Order: sequence, then structure tokens, then C-alpha cells
Amino acid sequence: MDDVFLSMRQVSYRYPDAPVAVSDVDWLMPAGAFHCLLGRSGCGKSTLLKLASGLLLPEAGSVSLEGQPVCGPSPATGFVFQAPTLLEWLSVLENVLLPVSLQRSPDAADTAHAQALLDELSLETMHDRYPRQLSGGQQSRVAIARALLTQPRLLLMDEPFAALDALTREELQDILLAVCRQHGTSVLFVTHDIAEAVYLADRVAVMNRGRIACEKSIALARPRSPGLRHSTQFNAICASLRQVMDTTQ
Amino acid sequence: MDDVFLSMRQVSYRYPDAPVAVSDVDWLMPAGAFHCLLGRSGCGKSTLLKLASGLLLPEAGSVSLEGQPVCGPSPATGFVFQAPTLLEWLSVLENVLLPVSLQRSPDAADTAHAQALLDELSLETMHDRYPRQLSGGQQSRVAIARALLTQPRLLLMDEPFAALDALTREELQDILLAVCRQHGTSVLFVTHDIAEAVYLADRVAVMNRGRIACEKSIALARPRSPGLRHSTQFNAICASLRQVMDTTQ
Amino acid sequence: MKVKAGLWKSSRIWSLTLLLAVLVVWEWTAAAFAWSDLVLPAPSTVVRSLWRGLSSGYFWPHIAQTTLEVIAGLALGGLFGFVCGLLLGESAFGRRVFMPYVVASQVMPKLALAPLLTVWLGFGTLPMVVITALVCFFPLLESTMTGIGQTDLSRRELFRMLGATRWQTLWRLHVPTGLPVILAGLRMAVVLALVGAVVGEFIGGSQGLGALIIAAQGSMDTPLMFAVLTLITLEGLLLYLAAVWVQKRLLRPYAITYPGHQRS
Amino acid sequence: MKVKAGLWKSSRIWSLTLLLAVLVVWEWTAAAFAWSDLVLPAPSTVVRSLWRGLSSGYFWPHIAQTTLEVIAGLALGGLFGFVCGLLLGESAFGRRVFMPYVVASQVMPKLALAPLLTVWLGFGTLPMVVITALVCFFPLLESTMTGIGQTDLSRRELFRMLGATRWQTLWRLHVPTGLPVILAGLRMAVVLALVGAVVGEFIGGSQGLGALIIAAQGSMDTPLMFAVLTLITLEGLLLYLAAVWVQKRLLRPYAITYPGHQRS
Amino acid sequence: PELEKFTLAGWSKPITEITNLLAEPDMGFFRDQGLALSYLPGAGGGDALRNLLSGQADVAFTDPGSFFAALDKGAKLRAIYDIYPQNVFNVVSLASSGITKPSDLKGKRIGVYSLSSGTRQNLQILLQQVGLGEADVTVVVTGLLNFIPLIQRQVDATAATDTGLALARQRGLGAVNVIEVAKYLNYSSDLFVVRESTYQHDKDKLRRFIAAYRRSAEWMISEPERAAQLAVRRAIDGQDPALNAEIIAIRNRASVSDLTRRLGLGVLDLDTLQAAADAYLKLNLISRAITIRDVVGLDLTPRIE
Ligand SMILES: Nc1ncnc2c1ncn2[C@@H]1O[C@H](COP(=O)(O)OP(=O)(O)OP(=O)(O)O)[C@@H](O)[C@H]1O
Ligand SMILES: Nc1ncnc2c1ncn2[C@@H]1O[C@H](COP(=O)(O)OP(=O)(O)OP(=O)(O)O)[C@@H](O)[C@H]1O
Ligand SMILES: Cc1ncc(C[n+]2csc(CCO)c2C)c(N)n1
Ligand SMILES: [Mg+2]
Ligand SMILES: [Mg+2]
Repeated sequence: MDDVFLSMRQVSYRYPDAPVAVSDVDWLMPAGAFHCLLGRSGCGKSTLLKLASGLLLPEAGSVSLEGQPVCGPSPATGFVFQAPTLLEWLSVLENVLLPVSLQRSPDAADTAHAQALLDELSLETMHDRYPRQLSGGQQSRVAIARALLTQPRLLLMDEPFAALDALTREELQDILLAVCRQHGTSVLFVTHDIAEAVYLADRVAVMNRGRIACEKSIALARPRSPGLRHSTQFNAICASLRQVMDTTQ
Repeated sequence: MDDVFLSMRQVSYRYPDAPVAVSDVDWLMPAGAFHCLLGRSGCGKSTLLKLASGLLLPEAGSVSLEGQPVCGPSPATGFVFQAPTLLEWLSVLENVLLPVSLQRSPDAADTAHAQALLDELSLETMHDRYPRQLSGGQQSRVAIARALLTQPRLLLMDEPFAALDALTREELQDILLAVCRQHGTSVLFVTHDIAEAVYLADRVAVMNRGRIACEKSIALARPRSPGLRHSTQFNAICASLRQVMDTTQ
Repeated sequence: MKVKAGLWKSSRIWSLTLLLAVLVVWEWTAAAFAWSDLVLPAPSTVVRSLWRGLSSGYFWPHIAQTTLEVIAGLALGGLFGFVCGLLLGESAFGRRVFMPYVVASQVMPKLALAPLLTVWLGFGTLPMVVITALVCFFPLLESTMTGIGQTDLSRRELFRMLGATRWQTLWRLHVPTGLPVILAGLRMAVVLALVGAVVGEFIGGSQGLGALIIAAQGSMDTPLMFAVLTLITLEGLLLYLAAVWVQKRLLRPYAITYPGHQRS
Repeated sequence: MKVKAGLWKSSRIWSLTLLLAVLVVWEWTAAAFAWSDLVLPAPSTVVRSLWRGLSSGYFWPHIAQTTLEVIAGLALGGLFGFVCGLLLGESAFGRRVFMPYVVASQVMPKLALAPLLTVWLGFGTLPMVVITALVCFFPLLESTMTGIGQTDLSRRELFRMLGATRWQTLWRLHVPTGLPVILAGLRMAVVLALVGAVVGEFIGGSQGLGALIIAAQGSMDTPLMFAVLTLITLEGLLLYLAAVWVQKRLLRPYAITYPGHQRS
Repeated sequence: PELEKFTLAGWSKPITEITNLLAEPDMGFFRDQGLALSYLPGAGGGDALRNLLSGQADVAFTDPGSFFAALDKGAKLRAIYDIYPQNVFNVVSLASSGITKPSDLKGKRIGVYSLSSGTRQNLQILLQQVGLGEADVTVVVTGLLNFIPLIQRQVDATAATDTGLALARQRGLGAVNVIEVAKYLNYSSDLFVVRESTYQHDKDKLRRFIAAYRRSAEWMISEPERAAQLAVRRAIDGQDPALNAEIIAIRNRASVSDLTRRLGLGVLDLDTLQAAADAYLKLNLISRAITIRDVVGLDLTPRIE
């Protein structure tokens, strides 16, 4: 496997005074891949994502990105946290522009890009609001726009659509797939919605108590289209994953 | 309708400098009912819940609970917020006991009750942790335990299961239904998972731009059982609600 | 908005009423006990003295001198305290090494230090500015240190993820997060700065409101002393109001809230 | 844990090295410039004076007196500041009515008021305690006011929902939320309290470290003055350390974090 | 011609008492001697000496008590001019208290400015003259407003200066008994003191300074009204010309003595200074005997014989 983009080998992590959160995880991701992590609450998905990002460093094992060992977060990686994590003193637009404004002063093109992203996420009337003036789902969409702005090579997303209704979520799934396809972004995506995982991913892992309990390639045609959700193949995959999950914990 | 428990009549609300968030909503809830609110992100679900709780007072229209006009929050109403809203300086158990400890000093029975609730929500090893040491889903389960502790007459829940995986969510749905049935609790429940709404509710409302776009009684047998989810009747109701949602916004 | 304006007005009225009540009681006691002006002059006497000093131009150079010292000292000490607060807030090591010295510089009574400062810095405005700076340094240091430590983990992770430099994390995350606390420090510093300048003048000044107080005490002109104290109080209130105004401007985005949720 | 202990040790070493360096340079300058002991005594002279005072028992009653004043003043003023901070933090109306008076009480130089305080309160320990209390009142007030205003909306809504009384919301929500800021105010108050007590003694005291400084100045015994300043500094450091210890204890649940996330 | 910088460190703020110095911009006594005078304020005679010793000032305007204390600590200083040959200190009590002589002070509460002030030292000297000590009375620190506790009867007597008493009378003190320390030991109240090195190497400058100061003091004595007018502008506490005139008159009186009338202003009285130094030693205010003759410079005050 020489086109490995992200590789995690025998990775373990334990928070102080707590049982091990991630143990002996092996995971390889080729460039441009879209992988999903499923698993019960508290099984270590967020921790694994943070290990992949370099926010946490593994206790044992190694993480490497494009062959380079990861020893800290890299700005070429985008991260959507489980909570929106917006800055209250910045307007929505400023929040979205934050990744750029930390590198240089945003120009008109950046602003236009941010505005286009916000519009695509149906936040066209919210540019000048402050985060506290938004609904929960609107906040998480702002966080998604922020992560997409810099077109990162690797995108780590921790339940980004959890606060969204089914419709918005499906729209965003398609938007996300299109954007990532366009820029060749590799995505590691945590979700607890099995259908979402199957719709989005090339490969799905189910975690259980810090370990990867099962991996599965999803052999569905690309590009995905909304109609796929009603296909029997799709539902069969969902059901089989569901069965795997039922056996966990 | 003389057994109306919660009634909202012609209720409207608008945040300063923003378009109207809830407008002309009429909603009646008999005692012991389980009602669900569906709707796209930003349509006003959380706002409506806060109006029902008395946290917000309507600009126009009236809200009343058991015939009494609501002019402020009542401790007989439980609220699970969209974010877990735990107190960082209290342990998990203390957080759950908070509603009691604001009334009186919690006794052994209270502690036992809180512990039982936590155990039921699969948090048996987390009693003495602090909120920041929990995963996202674990935090939201603590918030649910806190709301259930006092066995409120009315329970308002704002996407309480959004951060949970499908399995945990289904377990909690059954727990919630059992608990509410046992105590005759009336529940107004916001979710964006149509299946969840259908499984839980007697009646479902779909909101759109601050208004109730459609109401639907769910004529499924009680008590619900997990098998129901695979029934055609269940799926038909979901599909029809889905259709209603597709037409919104 | 309307409610607020009403509250504002009525609170001003109450505040003034309280002031008037105090003054009336004071005037009355002074008259009733027939206290000598030396012991406790009646407010009317103080006002007369105040008016005389203001209209004759006697007070103005002193006011100017003290104001100059306060502003220079506040700028110097405030800035230095803020910067040191940032540095020490960032580095636990620096905190352990330098905090003892910072605390030492603060517990040393400036009054005892003032003669030494004259020895080192000569006389005139400079030693007063240095004392003022020394005094208002600490509140900003402490509050900056505390303020920038309040950022929650998730936002710090966000900034690490975005590849923010240490400086950016400080300036664009920790400082805005801690701004309300830092500004509380500023309010304290403003008040202390005036006290510092006046106390400095007590010892080494030949001009300024502090020097004037000593002169008034020396010539047992209690009404004059009270008049100068009134001036100092007014200047302090003005400075404090300025700090509050700065705070209101800077904290505007933090104040987003909505009706039914306002705190009293 | 191990890393931390190492850091702790090395920072202490650095801190002491810095102290030694300062002392050596000072000793050397004093020798080189052949300054009179009256202007700036060499550290060795100061230490000799310090040792003499301590071993002869001369210092002890003064230390006791000042400590008494500081502790009484801190307890009184700190508590009062905290309570007023709670009240004014709760009520915008109260803030508007009373803040001018609070600020006035702070900008009024205590030094100028001291003679009058003795008139009202008699001589002895009481006026010093009052001055100390007045001085440490403000930092606690400001920081309490700021601290309890930091609670976010959602937690306030939670408490409203739980039917918490105003008092409970204050005590169980706002105060814990603001605790780090309130404790920053306490640290400032501790330092100011000592300064307040010493300055009070400058004017009206016949016992206490402040009085000792004045007596030393009167007999031109600059080494003694420095020895007393050293004592004051040490006492200040001890008090500050005590405040930091209190803070560490109270803030333990706030400090939950994990490796890789610790701030430097 | 270039003026030489000359700094005088005083014990006070620029107050009316020293109008002759403050009037320099108007009168130019020092300018005429080629000196550019600046005044460095202080809070007490100790400050003045510290500023002198640290090199900030060329001459200090200070009280003998501080001078003796500094000598005792080993400072190399010389007194070169007696500014006020009269002892200006007194102990004041309310007429109703019945305190008329020093021995009546036994067991009483007596106010002083501060523990380091001339009021305390002179109180000790007074008590010593009648065989009492500080232990026989209660000394209370009252701060600058030392007459307030007297009026309020929180102290039985207060140690003060002549100007302080005059001002307090102006402000309605009422009937009082005054015990003047001068009646018991009349030594100088303030001196000009210089560093030994200045005395040795800069004699000419000091001579010109002394000449200028003498002229300024003579001017204040001869034109008190003019001085009182100038004080309004120049002194920090000189708002009221009538009061200024009174204070200036008191200071003028303190500036002269039998000796100065015979030999000229500023002439040092070695005998009374020696007596004072001895008294200070007996009071343990200083630890070694001081031989006044060794610490004065007599050659700068030309005698008019
Ligand atoms: N504090 C506020 N100030 C101004 N506008 C607000 C505020 N809070 C919410 N809104 C707006 O009111 C509308 C309704 O918000 P609400 O939170 O009720 O939505 P919601 O249905 O709960 O959405 P979600 O599913 O995303 O949580 C939204 O358009 C939102 O932008
Ligand atoms: N800071 C912490 N200190 C101690 N234990 C922690 C900490 N953060 C998480 N944990 C524990 O580590 C385990 C894994 O947490 P993680 O956040 O990775 O779970 P998750 O799979 O993301 O769950 P969820 O779906 O609920 O977000 C959990 O059991 C959690 O309790
Ligand atoms: C005329 C005259 N009046 C008062 C003083 C005041 N005074 C006397 S001694 C002293 C402090 C000594 O450290 C002070 C302030 C003075 N010097 N000369
Ligand atoms: Mg998670
Ligand atoms: Mg919502």
C-alpha cells in the first residue's frame, strides 16, 4: 500500500484515571478516501479522531500522515468538533474566516468564498449575527463552513450533522461529497447514523470499547445520489452494520 | 377539551433584530401525552419549547399549564436543553442531584435514585467523574438523568438523543417511554429523526418557519416495542412525514 | 430600551438624592455641633473653598499635574502589567520565577519607597509617574493572568488545529476570552493610579493635588483639604467612567442577549 | 507529575538565583559607589539590622500588630467587598446608585483621611483595621461583580428552570462560575491589605511595621528601614502564598485537564 | 553669563514660610550670585538630608534633629548656616486643662505629628528638662492635623510649631496654654547642611549661596507685605495674603536672635547647638557624642563685627 495517506498503527490512548479510551487501533486511509467511524457512545471515536489530528499523541503506536509521523496538529487538516466551538465575540462570517485570518488578512476572494459557503449551507441571512443568536443546528453549520473554507487535504469530522434535521443533513451530505470529490479531500467522519455512514463512506469501521470491532468496504456506486437510500443494496448494508453494532458492548 | 394539560394559543415570539422565530402557534397537549416536534434547523423548535417552559414569554398569544397561565419557569417542568449544560465544578452524580439539592439536601434515597438512573443510562462507572472527562454522548445522558430525577409532570426535551448512537438511542427511547408511562409524565420532544418521532409520539407536529405546517396523530399500539420499527405501518407514517418535511422551507 | 432609559434616569436620581441627603445631614451636624471648620467643615464651606480655588485658577495647575501623572503612569503601568500578565499567564515557569518579585514590588509601601525613587530618578514628574505605574501594574497583571487562563479546552484545541501561533492563540483567543476580566483589572488600575499619583505627591511633589492636600493640612486649612479631596474624587469618578465606557465599547459583542434573559 | 516536580524545583532555583544576583549586584554597587548607608545600605548591612531586630525581639510585637491588622482588615473588607460585589453584581440599579460612592471611597487617599479617621474612631488598632478593610474592599468587589457576570445564558436558563431562588442562582451558579476571577481579586486584596495596614501605621500608628519604618526614617536609620521593608515583603509573600493555596484548593475541580492539553 | 545649577532640598513643600526662596523668579537673589536655584521638596528633614546625601541636592534645609541623626549614622556633613536660631516648637493645651508647665504633662496624652518629627524630639527635650521621660506620658501620633484631636479632647496636649499654633488660632482654636520649648532649650530649628566634600571643594559656590540667602532673608524681613503678596502666587499654601503676612512675620522673628543681630543672619550658635546635641545624646536619640565644632563650617557666614 504505497498510496496510504493517513496511517494509524497499533495506536492506544488512555486519559488519566480512566480506562483505556483507544487501544491497538490499526487504520489506513488512502488519499481521497471517505471513511466513517461508527460506534456506541463513549467507545472512543472522538479520541481516535483527535489522535489522527495530532491533538492527542498516542501512548503507544504511531500515526503518520503522507508518510510523515504526526507529532502535532497540522493546519492542512480540518477538524469539525463535536460541539460547534465558535468564538462568541466574532460574527458568523468572521468565525468562518478565522482559519484564513490566522494566516493572513482575508481578502475579498476569501470573503466571497466564505459567503458562498454560508449560502450553500442555507445561512444566507446570518452572516452578521453572533453565534449566540443562532439555533443549535445553525451553529454547527457555521462550524462546518469554517472547516471547509481552507480546503484541507484531510478533514476530520466529529458528528458534524448530529444537530441537523434529516433534510438538511441529506443536503449537506451531498454538498460534502461534492466538495471533497472536487478537491480530493480525504475524510474521516464520525457519526452514529448508520445510513449516513453507508451513504457517505467507502469504508466503515465500527468501534467497540476503544477497539475496531469490524471494518467494511461499501461497494456502492459513486457519485452517490439521494435515490440510493431506497435501494435494497443500501438497506442490506445498513442492516448488516446494524447487526454488528447490536453485538457490541 | 377539558383534559388539556399544556395549551399554547396564537403564540408568537421574535428575537430582537431577527425575523419572527415562532408565529401564531396553537398547540394543545392532554395530560400524559407524548408529542414530538419535527422541523428543519432554525425553524423555531427550541424557541417553541422555551415558550412552553416559561423561559421565554410570548410576544403575542398565551401559554397555560393545567389551566394556569405560564408566566415563568416552574420547577414541576423538566427541561433537557439542546446542549448538555452541566456544571463543570460538580461531579456527574452531583450534577444529576442538582434539581434536588436546590430544594433540600439530598438524602440517601435521592442518591440511590440518581445512581439507579445513571446505571440505567449505562453511566455506572462515571459517577465521580467531572463533566469534562466525559464523551459528548455521555454528557447528554447525564443531562437526561438530571431531568428525569425529579419526575416532573411535564418534560420538555430538545434533541436529547442527538449525540447518541442508534443503539443507545433506541434503548433510551424505551427507557423514556417506560418512565413517562409509569409517572404519567407529559412530554414535548424535539427531534430531527423522523423515526424517533414516530416511535415515541402520540402526535407529531412539523414546524416550518415558525409555524406548525402539519400535525399528525400516530395511531400505533402502545406500549411500543422495538419490533415496531420494522412494521410497514411504521414505515408508511415515517414516509408520509418525510414527504411533509420535503415540502417545507 | 425604554425601560432601560427609565431605570437609568431613576438610578441617577437616587444616586443624587443619596448624595444630597448625606450633604444635608453633614451640613446640619456641622451646624448643630458647632464644630470648628478645623475639625469638620460644613459642605457649604468646602464648596466655597472649592469654588474659590477653581475660579482663582489656583487649582488648575495642580489638577493638570496630577492628571498628567495619572495618565502617563496608567499608560505605562497598565501596558506593562498587561504584557507581563500575558507572559506570566502563558508560562507557569515564568510565574514561579517572577511572581515573588512582582508581589514584593507590590507589598513594598510606595510611601516608603518614594524617597528612594527621588534618590534614583531625581525629582519632578518622573518619580510620580513611576509610582503610579508601579501601583496600577498589579491589578492588570493579576486580571490578565486570570483572564487569559479561562479559555476552555475545546477552543484551545480549535486554535491548535488551525495552526495558530502561540502569539495568535494568545491575542486572538485568550485575550478576547479574558477581556471582561482584564477590563475589571483596568477599572481597579484606574482607581489605584489616582491614589498612587496622589500619594507620590504627598512626599516628593511640589505640585499636584497630593501636594496640595499636604499643604492644606500643613496650614490647617481643612476646608481646602476637603475641597481637594472632592476634586480627587471627581477626577477618580471621571477616570472610572472612562474605563467603563471603554469596557462598554470593547465588550459589545459579548453583551448579546435577549429580553426575558437580562439579568435584573 | 515528575516533569512538574522538576519544573517546580528548577523554577525555585531560578527564582533564588535571580534574588542572589540582585543582592550581589546591589552589594557590589553599594561598595563601588561608596554610597552612604543613609541612602542605600548594602544588603549585608540590612541583613545585620534584620537579624539584630529579630534576635533581640524588637520586631516581634510590631509584626504581630501588623499581622493582626491585616487579618482583621482583610476579613472585614474582603467579606464586605464580596457581599457588596454580589449585591451590585446582581442589581444594575444598585450598581448605578452606589458605584459612584464605592469609587469615591477608593480614590479618596486613605493617607489624607487617616487623621480624620482617628478623630472618629479613636487611636489604636481600629482605624488601621478600617483603613485596611477600605483598601481591600474594592478588588473583591470589582472581581466579584465581574466574576458573577460571566455565567452563560444556558446555565442561567437551567437554574431558572430548576426553580432556583435568586440566592441559589447566585451562590450555586454565579459564584462557582466566577470563582477564579473572585480569587484573583482576593490575591489583589491580600497584597493591598498589607500596604493599607502599613500606610495606616505611617500616620497614626505607634506600633506596627509601618510605625517602625517612620521611626527608622526619623532616626535616619536606613538599614533598619530596609530591614522592616524586607519583613513587610516577606509577610506579603506569605500572605500571597496563602491566597494561592486557598485558590488551588477551591479551584481543584476546575483544573481537570489531561496531558497534551496542559498550558505550558 | 551661564548660571550654575544649585538645588536646595527642603523639609517641606514650597510653602509660605520659605517665600524668600520661592520668590526667586521675581527677586533673583540667587541669580544675582550666578546660581540657578531649584527647590526639591521633601516630607521632613530626613528627606532633605537623604536627597542631599544621594547627590540630588547641593544643600539641605533641615532640622538639627535630623542633622544629628545623620551624623550619628556616620554621614559626613556640615552645618553652614542657622536659618532659624529660635526654637519654634511648643506644647499646646486647652486653657481648661490646667496644663501650664512641663511637669503638668505627667501622665497625659500628648499628640505629635509623627514618630519621626521635630515635634516629638522637642517634646522629649522639654520633658527631659523637668526630669520626665516619654514613659511618663502617652505619645499619640496624630498626623499633620494635630490640633483636631486637641479640640476634640482626644489628647490633653499637642506638640506643635509656632506657625502651626498661629494657624490653629486663626482657624478658631480658642483659649489655650502654650509651653514654649525655647524657654527651656533655645536651639536652632533649621540649618543649612552640606556634604563635607561640597564644603571642602565648592566653597565659593556655597559662599555665593549663603550671600544670596542672607539677602533674601533680609528682604523678607524688610518687605513682609511684598513677600506675602508674592506668596499668593509662589507658595502652594499661600491663597490668603493676610495669613501669609502673619506666617512670614513669625518666620522673620525666628530668623533672628541676639547673636544674629550682633554678627549677622545665619551665624551658628555653637553653645546652644552643643547643648542640644548633648540633650539628644541623653535622650538616646543619638548613640555617640557629637562635637558641634567639628561638624559646622563657620567660615561661610561672614560676621559683621
Ligand atoms: N438569541 C437569538 N437572537 C436572535 N435570533 C435567534 C436567537 N436564537 C435563535 N434565533 C433565531 O430564531 C430562529 C429559531 O431558532 P430555534 O433555536 O428555535 O431553532 P430550532 O428549530 O431549534 O433549530 P435547530 O434545529 O437548529 O436547533 C432561528 O432562525 C435562529 O436563527
Ligand atoms: N478528558 C477525559 N478524561 C477522562 N476520560 C475521558 C476524557 N474524555 C473522554 N474520556 C473517556 O474516554 C472514552 C472515549 O471517549 P470519546 O469522547 O472518544 O467517546 P466517543 O466515542 O466520542 O463518544 P460519543 O459518541 O459519546 O461522543 C469515554 O469512555 C470517556 O468517558
Ligand atoms: C520651622 C520648621 N517648622 C517645622 C518643621 C517641621 N519639622 C521639624 S523636624 C521635622 C522632621 C524631621 O525628620 C519636621 C518636618 C521644620 N523643620 N522647621
Ligand atoms: Mg465523541
Ligand atoms: Mg434547537
